[in-house]
Amino acid sequence: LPICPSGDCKMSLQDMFDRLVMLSHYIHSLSSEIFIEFDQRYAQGRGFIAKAINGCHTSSLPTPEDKEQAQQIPPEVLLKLVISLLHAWNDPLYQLVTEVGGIHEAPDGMVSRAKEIEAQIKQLLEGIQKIIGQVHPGANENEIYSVWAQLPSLQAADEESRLFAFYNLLHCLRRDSHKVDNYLKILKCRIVYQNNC
Amino acid sequence: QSPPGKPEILKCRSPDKETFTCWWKPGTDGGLPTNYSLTYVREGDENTYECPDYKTSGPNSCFFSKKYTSIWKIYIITVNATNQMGTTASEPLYVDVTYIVEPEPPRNLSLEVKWPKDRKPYLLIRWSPPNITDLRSGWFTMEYEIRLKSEETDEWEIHFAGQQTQFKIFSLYPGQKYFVQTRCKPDHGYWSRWGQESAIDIPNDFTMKD
Amino acid sequence: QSPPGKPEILKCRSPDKETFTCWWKPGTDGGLPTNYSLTYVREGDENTYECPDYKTSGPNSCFFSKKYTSIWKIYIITVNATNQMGTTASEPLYVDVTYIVEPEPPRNLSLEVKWPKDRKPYLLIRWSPPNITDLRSGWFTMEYEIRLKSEETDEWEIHFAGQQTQFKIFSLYPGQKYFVQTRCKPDHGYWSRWGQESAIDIPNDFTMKD
Repeated sequence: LPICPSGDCKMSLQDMFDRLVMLSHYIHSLSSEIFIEFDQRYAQGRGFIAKAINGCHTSSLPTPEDKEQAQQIPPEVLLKLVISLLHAWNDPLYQLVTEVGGIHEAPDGMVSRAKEIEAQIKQLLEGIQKIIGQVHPGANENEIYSVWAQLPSLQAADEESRLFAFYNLLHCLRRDSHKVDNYLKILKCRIVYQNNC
Repeated sequence: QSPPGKPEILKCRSPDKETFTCWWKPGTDGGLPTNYSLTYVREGDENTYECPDYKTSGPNSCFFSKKYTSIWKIYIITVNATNQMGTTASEPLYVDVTYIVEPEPPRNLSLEVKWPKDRKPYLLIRWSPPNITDLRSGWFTMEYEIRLKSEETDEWEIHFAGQQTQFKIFSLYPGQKYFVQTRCKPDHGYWSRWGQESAIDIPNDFTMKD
Repeated sequence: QSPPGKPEILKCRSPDKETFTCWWKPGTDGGLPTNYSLTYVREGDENTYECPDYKTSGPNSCFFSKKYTSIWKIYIITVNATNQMGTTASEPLYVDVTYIVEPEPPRNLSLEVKWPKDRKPYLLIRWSPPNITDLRSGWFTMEYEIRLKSEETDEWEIHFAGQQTQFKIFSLYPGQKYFVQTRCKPDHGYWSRWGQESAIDIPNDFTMKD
């Protein structure tokens, strides 16, 4: 058990980042599973990917798109971007869990995975807030919010529009969860291992 | 009559880092009716809380459900014994849920005698890991042990299998029934209990020469 | 003589999540000299661009260096075949480099039988990540798998090694020659092909009792 000789028990940054990265890895794996399952069952041959371009509600967030960009951003800014990305999924995930029942023969796995992602994102956010508190105490709180306004299409009467709305949401969830996972892995190597993972 | 003796927190264990339980051993009761309470403080939080559930895990225990379990905070746990003459507190125990994982045992144990072309047969033992979140994403390592014994003996033969989820046993008594169990341990955690036992009859011609 | 047949984009792959290559298969040339060009549009950018480098990855290929590679962006890629009679375009391929990562196999595979004092002997397998992958920065996280089989059998035994670059095998046929290979994959992506094979002779006394 970790020893706290001085009684001042603090979790090490390495421990915290190890847990963060395990969670973010797992969240993306789940997001991938849901997307691939949905794509294979409902999207084959419908050309949804062409319509999904520029379709993510988080695309306005200034997230880095390659390694160099990701390494140039100060850690606290990248951590804040991760928080913005995660917060941007509060509402859509809630609606996904609520509305997925409306899909014809929606597989149980999808609902349970979506709920699992919701729960694990809360865990992840708790951990990130704690790390920010340790790494950048007093960092200002302003955060970029992305509005998600696709609920009406999730509830659309015609099936094609409704299926595309789900496809687009799952496509963006897969992408954004991969971003979060990748950024946290970079931050871990930068902050804990000085870029020598 | 005297204040109660000092209780001792025996251990805290989590099956999956999502919940955990602590058990304690009462001290002497000082000849008076004695009550026990478990209180805890969490890192970065000034408040002291009491055990949320004394029942689920049986006597002298406290169960922390998902709602009360955080992998982000270290818990400082104390057990207090109280009778008319006073209260005696245990030594505090510092708990980081990630480090107290005692997983469920491995699953799907399967046994098969294999007869490679012109080689000695062997017993192939296979199993699956327990159902833990991070393991499925291949992110922390689990180690395994196997034990087996024939019906003629009481002594278990133990094999360390490292991270493998299969293992070959070459030397066995032909014509005997063997019982096999497996257990597992996360890289920083505790051995699970031995899992479901499986049995297999080793054929009489098991030691066909090379 | 006729316009060229429809070319087909075979696949796109990235070895390191920093660059990528696409390959195509020409269609019929319509009996005339036919030229091929690859054009692409990238999510968030209205313009159409041509392949930056037709050479580096060999014939009928286009290589996108770091400068031209973004991830989390969809590329709409088309190959056009042109001869005197006209131009025929392939079906567009929608590619996000995030999901086409397939690394080179691991390198420097080494095998060694170890005889620890208090435990049974085991085979220690070690390897290095592929050369071109930057694992230090955290941009790329690698996972590994090992497979081994004795010369007497056709069935490979596969073990998942997570992120480690070494693995211990405890149960092997004494007196046998074993062949070992490793492969790797990014945390989220395709497995590489199996790497260079190594072989080792397991000593006859390999299963000394615990």
